[in-house]
Amino acid sequence: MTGGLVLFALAAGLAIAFALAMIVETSPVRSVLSLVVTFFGITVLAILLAAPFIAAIIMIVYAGAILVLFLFVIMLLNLNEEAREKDARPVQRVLGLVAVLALGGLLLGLTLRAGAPPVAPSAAAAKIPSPDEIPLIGRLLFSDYLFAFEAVAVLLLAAAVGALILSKRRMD
Amino acid sequence: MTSLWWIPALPLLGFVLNGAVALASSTGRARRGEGGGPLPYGERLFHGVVGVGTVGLSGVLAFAALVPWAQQSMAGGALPVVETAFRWMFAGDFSVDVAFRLDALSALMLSFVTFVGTLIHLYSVGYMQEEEGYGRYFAFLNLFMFAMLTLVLGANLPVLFIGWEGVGLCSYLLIGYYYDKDFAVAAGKKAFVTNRVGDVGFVLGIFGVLALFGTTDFSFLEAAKHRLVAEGAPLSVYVVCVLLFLGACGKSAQVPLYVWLPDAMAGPTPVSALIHAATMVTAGVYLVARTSAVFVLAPDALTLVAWVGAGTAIFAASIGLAQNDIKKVLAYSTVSQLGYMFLACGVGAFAAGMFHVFTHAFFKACLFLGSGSVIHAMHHEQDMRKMGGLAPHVPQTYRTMLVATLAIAGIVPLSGFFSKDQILGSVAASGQWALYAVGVATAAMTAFYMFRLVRMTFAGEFRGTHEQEHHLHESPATMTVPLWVLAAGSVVAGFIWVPMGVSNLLPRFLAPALAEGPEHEMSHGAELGLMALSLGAALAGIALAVRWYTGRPAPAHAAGLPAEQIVVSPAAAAFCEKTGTLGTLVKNKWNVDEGIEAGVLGPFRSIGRFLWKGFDALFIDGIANASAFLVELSGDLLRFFTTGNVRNYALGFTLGALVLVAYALFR
Amino acid sequence: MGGFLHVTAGDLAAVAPEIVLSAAGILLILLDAFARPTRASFPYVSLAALALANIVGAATTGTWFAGAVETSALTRFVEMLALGGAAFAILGGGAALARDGKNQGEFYALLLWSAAGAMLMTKGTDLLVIFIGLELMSIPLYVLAAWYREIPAATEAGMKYFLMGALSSAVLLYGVATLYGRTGTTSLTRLVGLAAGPSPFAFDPLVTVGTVAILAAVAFKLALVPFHSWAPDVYQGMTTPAVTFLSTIPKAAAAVFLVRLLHATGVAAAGDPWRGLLSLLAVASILFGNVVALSQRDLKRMLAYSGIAQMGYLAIALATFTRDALEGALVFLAGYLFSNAAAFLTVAALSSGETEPKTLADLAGLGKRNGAAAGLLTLSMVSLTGLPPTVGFIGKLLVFRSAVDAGLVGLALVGVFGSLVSVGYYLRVVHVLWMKEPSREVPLHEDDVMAGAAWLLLGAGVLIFGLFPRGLIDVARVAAQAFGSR
Amino acid sequence: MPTSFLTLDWLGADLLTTLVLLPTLGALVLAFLPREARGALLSVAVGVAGLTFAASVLLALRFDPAAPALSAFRVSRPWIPRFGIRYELGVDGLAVALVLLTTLLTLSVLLVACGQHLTRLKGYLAAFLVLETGMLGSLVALDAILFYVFWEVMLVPMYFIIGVWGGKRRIYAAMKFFLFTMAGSLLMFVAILFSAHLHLQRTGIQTFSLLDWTRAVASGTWHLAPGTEALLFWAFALAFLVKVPLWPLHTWLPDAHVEAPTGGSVILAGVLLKLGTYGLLRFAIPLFPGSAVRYTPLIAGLALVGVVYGAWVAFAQKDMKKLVAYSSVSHLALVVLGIFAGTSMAVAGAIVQMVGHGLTTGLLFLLVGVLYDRRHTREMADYGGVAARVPVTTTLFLISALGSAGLPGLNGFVGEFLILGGVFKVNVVWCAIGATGMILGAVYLLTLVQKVFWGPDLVPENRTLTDMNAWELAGSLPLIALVVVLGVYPAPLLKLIGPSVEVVVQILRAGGLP
Amino acid sequence: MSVPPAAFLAAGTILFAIGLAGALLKRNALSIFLSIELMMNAVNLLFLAYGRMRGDASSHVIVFFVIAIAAAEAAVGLAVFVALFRSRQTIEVDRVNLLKW
Repeated sequence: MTGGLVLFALAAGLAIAFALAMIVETSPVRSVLSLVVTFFGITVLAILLAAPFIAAIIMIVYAGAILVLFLFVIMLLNLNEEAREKDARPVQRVLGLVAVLALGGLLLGLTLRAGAPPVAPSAAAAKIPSPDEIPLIGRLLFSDYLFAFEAVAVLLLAAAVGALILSKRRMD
Repeated sequence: MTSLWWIPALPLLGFVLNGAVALASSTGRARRGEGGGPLPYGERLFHGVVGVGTVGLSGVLAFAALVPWAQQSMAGGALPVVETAFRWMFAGDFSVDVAFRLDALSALMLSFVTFVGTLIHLYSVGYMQEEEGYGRYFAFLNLFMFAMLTLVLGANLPVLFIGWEGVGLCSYLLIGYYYDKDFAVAAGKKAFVTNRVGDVGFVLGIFGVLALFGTTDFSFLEAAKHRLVAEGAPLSVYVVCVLLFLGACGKSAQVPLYVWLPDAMAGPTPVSALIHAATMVTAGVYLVARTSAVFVLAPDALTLVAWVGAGTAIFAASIGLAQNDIKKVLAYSTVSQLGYMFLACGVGAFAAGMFHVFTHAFFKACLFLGSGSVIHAMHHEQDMRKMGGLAPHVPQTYRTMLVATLAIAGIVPLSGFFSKDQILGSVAASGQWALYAVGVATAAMTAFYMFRLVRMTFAGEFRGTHEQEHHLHESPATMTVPLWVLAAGSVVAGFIWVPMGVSNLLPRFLAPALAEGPEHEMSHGAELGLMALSLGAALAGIALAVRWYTGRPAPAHAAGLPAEQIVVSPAAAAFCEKTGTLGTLVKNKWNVDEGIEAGVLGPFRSIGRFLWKGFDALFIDGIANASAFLVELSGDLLRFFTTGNVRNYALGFTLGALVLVAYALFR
Repeated sequence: MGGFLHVTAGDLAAVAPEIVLSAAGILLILLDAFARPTRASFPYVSLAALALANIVGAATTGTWFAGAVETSALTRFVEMLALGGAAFAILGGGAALARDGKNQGEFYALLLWSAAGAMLMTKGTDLLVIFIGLELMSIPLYVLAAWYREIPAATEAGMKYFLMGALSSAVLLYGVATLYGRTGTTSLTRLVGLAAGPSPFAFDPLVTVGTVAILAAVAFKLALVPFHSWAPDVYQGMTTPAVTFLSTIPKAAAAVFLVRLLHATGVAAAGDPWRGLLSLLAVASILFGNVVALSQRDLKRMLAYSGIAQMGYLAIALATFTRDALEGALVFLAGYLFSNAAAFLTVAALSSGETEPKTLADLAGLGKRNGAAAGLLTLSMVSLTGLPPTVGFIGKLLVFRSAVDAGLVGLALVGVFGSLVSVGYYLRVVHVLWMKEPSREVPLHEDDVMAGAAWLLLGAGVLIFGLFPRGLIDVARVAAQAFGSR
Repeated sequence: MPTSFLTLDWLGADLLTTLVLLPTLGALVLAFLPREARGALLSVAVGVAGLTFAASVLLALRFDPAAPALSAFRVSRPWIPRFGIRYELGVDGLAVALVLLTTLLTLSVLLVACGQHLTRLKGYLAAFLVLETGMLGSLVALDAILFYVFWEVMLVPMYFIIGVWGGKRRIYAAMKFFLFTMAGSLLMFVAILFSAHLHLQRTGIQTFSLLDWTRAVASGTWHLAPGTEALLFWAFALAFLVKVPLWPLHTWLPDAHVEAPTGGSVILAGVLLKLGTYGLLRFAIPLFPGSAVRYTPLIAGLALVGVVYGAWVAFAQKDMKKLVAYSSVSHLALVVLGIFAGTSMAVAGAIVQMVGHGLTTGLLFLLVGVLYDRRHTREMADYGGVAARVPVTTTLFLISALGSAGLPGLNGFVGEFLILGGVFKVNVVWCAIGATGMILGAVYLLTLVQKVFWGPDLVPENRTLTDMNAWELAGSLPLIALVVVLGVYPAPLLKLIGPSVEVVVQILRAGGLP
Repeated sequence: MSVPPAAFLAAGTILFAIGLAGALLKRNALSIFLSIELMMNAVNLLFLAYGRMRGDASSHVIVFFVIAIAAAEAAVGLAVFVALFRSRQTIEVDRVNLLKW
């Protein structure tokens, strides 16, 4: 058993455990915090997958920015607890669990039992793992994905404008 | 010789003119909000002139056409004259022309139809003059003449059928002439519908003829005479004959379709005389005689005709025995006499049947017009129980009616005697003695009820109100002249065929147009014996009537008594008591109308209602509405799947994805 | 790998409409921020931008941006639909928004961006670009759904649409990831080659799962049962001019994307189980949508359910996998745009404002009071029912024809049954408009010129394309042919 | 040149397009007139209907019955060439006869409208004009899709006519009418598509042209499996049989008739029902003769039930319009019987009866409308003995009723006689049962006349009853005249339809009719 | 490294399922969205794992984009929640059902 495997087990276990905790947790704040841990686990997994840069981004953007934004909103809206009373929707609960278990099990089974991909890996233009992941990504971003990159800019602008107009105090 | 089509066309013109003026006039009155009352003199004059004029002219034309033809025919034979006006209906290899045909049979019919028709138009001028619907009346009467003449002259069955239904329509309109009286309207409808039942048979019969002979033109008669019947036709000759006879039954009021004729008396009396006695009702006999060539191909059909005729004759006579309405008696008498005519046809003596048609037209028209004159005098009182002793007040009416009564009773040497004797003689000759017995019995009954009528009406003391008595008067000349003419006709009409070879005018004339029935020879002696027998029966009937109906009722009689309480003849009443149920049944006309109401019309109505309310509204619409309801209901239920809770939506999404994945993988 | 920062004029020309729209959006926001008095001109600015975008979008074909973007007659078709849809929303909604003081530049900007997203979604050949396009289309719509943010129904609609949208995005991404994992590419063009090449992958279970995941997400956009639940709530809560756009354009883009995807992954060629799958969606949508629409009394909600059913008809065409069907689908979508926009715009005009529920009962007797709007709404209902001589009939004709031609008579029969049920609720609108006396006074707004123009255009479109569909069909055919071999 | 001007040759071959589009153009003109200008609205509408009628008369005059089937006035232009859908028009004698009926009845209805006090007049007139386009288009269209288009175009104006200007339960009736008809026609729609598909498969030619299809049927290239043919036949036949309406699909009719305004009832009974039988003759039978023959016993059975049932239920009615409506069920069932009997006589009779029924029943509805307009009730019990107050109405009503009851000398008889005669050759029992309709027809029609016009004049409200006004007369007199003329001299009509009849008969023979 | 790539896929799939479960079971709009964020991230993990299996760097770029888009979504989403809260004083989805049926 190599260190990698241990690390994987730890990280994956952590991520899954805290993901579960996030669900079970009734307090939004604690949910968010649980998710931070999960994201941390994912970050570790990403590093194990030889994507340190992406790992960093996940940590920074997700855990650092998005989840903090969540926290802000929670504070802003003063959301302390989910309603204490028992979930009055057993059907939703049972059916939901069944559906998720079935679907998850199905996907998991398929994923694990899947053989070699029908389209074998070919010599990709940008191979990984590569020691200089960041230049690689950079090059890809500004060549193959140049257009996507530009488009995302508009998307982000739209999101920003939309978020602004919705949460502005006064509209005039 | 003028064109035949002018003969029906003139009355049609009269109808159009009279109808237009009458409609315009009544529209004007309706707009001004005026009520009833006689028409102004000018309008009356117009309707009278147009009405009588067109029919009279048509009669002149008719005679102008038929007399030369008849002379030629008697001289050495003339072929039927057929005139085609235009093609009427055609499709595929079928076609019918509007065509008219003059042959012996139509000539005979034409002669008395136009003659009697003109007289009755003339009579109506006086009889109807108080009426608000004077113009309408003449329009309809003219239309009737048009239809009747078309019927008589039609050169093929469909054209004949135009007239056939046309006279039915006029009958309907004229029976319902008093359209504000429920019973008159109902009677008109009854007549039309009952006729329609027969007409359906007729129409099917036409199709049968078409299938048998390939044409509906009367040229098929020649084919029938030569027994040229198509192979493999869908119906046998027998069935076709029965169908045609069904039509005849409807029009000529034979059992079981006779029920409309007594009710038809709701119309004005001249109408009864013309349509329901002299002309229209004999159309059935005319039809059977016309298609005699076909009938003789199916002896069984002839037997049926004979029995239906005989049965009707005695059945109707039995009802006539106990009627108190003067016109009802005459109506049942007509039914009974028509039965005679069919009896004649049924034993193959078509000429004898037509002979009776001819003579019957005169004396029955005379009787009806006479009764009209009586009713006129009595101010629309028709119940004989309220009459009595009218002879001095209406002497001319009395005399003419007496002549006609003697004729119908079959007293020698009046016309009825000869024609009835020809019939009974033929029946006897055919050896069907049961039929003969029925015929003789009917003759006796006829004599009885006719003299009962005369006695109740004219003999003894007046039983009506004083007011009525005060107003008793003889009718004007426009009415009495036709009476006299017809009475004269009743006397002489019989001489065209006097037995034992004295005069064979009619049979010789008709021979080419009729089929040969089975020939039966009879000795003069036997003939004379039978003649005496029937005459004796008639005299017996008369004697009984004269004895019972003295016209002097029970002393308790008081003026203005309701008709139901007047006992005209205690002897007859006592006899009726004795016969018990039978008597009651006869009095109630054998309860036929009630039976039809309960057995046919009632169920018909309730089933109709059931089909509508039960089947249509509940079942069919039920299915339609239920499916609509189910769809709407499922919508009302399914909408709750959209709960408004976004978690449920997400669940739906997930389940949907699950189903899709499962389907894609494991299908 | 394409050239580094290498952009040709052709590349730019290919996405020129999107550039124009994005720039116009930015311009509008700047104007709103710094020149507020110009607000009244925003509709005109937007319309000018749309017109410009339409002009610059004309007829380039080919693959651009290193294979990330493709232009063809097909993309052009959707482009025109998207521009038209946005134009109708602006024409019909401008006055209402101004009345409510909700005519900020952001509204127009978001609408333009959303249209750009829809166009991008069809132009993209890379699943990533398509995803970006999808998000660019959706995110502004989330905001527009909650545009009347003080109205509870609007924010609720926004929340629901957003949550479901985010969920579907996640599922879509899962599909993309799986596809990517099994085939090594996210490019549709490359997928086409692979699927047709020596290593077909259509029957790989994970590819199937991935495709199903994407299908589910697209079905969500199309509001096909069982991914439809958001639609009624969102339609009802969202501001009506925006619904005009929402109910048509994203669906067109999604449908075209779905056709391309199914073609690319080779499942279209494989036929089963995909035909069955789509048929399932079609049947469920037609039956559910029509039946539930029958029980609706809120107009917009009813139109939402009707939209579900309409997309069911569209799914029939999608299940057919023939080029004729694609052509039919395109015509159907164009027809649906006209009919549906007409419906929503007149609903906006006939009801008393955003704060009021748009109940059917409020339309009572409007035939007499506002004949033009009522007439257009009637025409639109007739068209949605699929009765001639409207474009709705032509759409259904083509769709059902292609289905019958492909042997899917059963689907056509279901569609026909659905149409029959739909008569029930479409005619109810007509009935209320013309044959009922008003139950209460509903204030009527002054007609404005722009809305009038929109009505005229829509009415003319519905009728003219219904009577002379040749041009529309020809354009659609060229578009369908551009798509590929089958 | 002047003569060609006078004979309107300059209209060119496209007389049919003119005919079809003229009413809609009129409706468009109406749309631009102010709604208060009643006079102008009425004159435009009547003028346009009159022009259309004139055009149809011109059509009839210039129509040569001897020309090959459906080649007359043929217009054929591509409409949706992509799918071989054409704007293809053409007529045969059958179509010409029904076109004349349609234009005449529409003109009548609009003339009568001049004398009525209608609300929302503009819409009313426009609806009728658009409806006329739909009816005429259905009659002259030779392309299945084009036919379907016109067929459906009729629905909406009729829905409006019933729904806006109808009686108390008008909404239910309008919806029922719409749904019943649409249910049938949607099935037909799929069948049309499927037929074109099969044609494409068999011949490689994409076409919806009826002529191409029938040619394929005749040449045997379009050979269908019996099951397929049966399904297609029924899909077509159901659409038409609902419209006819054949028992037991008839229940929409009484409701629609009762609730529709006078004009609506007239057109509904006079023309729309005929389009059902027309469709049978034009589409269902020529395209699927084998099935038509195979299912003749079934359809004939239903028709016979319909004849008796319709009459029977008519008799039980208390509402005048409902009575007439059920009488239509009975009469049209007889027409269906005639069509499927397949002999020259029966088919000719069926067509004559279609025209005849259009006239008489149209008239009956029109005249009931005259009374309804004044008294606002259709219950027979509310009338009785009004003959003296409305002599003209009474006269016309009586003539129409008798025509409807098949009195010889009026037009109803010619049709009934020919049908029954033709059916007789095929099956005597059918003929006998069908003939009972003659009795029952007399029963309910005379009952109607009796209850409304005859009897004692007791109802006080009837005192103010006025007779027909000039407009109503103008609308009904031409129809009455035709009722009489076609009864006495139906030759022109029979000549006109003769070739069409033979075509149908030939087709049915080819389909295996003995 | 000896960790089989499939293990990463499994982890990603499990996380995706857990996220889905959260989306179905949480009652707070914000928490639901949080769960969806988890799903997105699970997908990121899948991308990375698949990319690693294929040795293809585009997966990294894709993840990069996904994160950006997720951020954009988060911004809008949270703004929507804020607006919702302002008008309804709650973001409990069980209580936000004015629009239904």
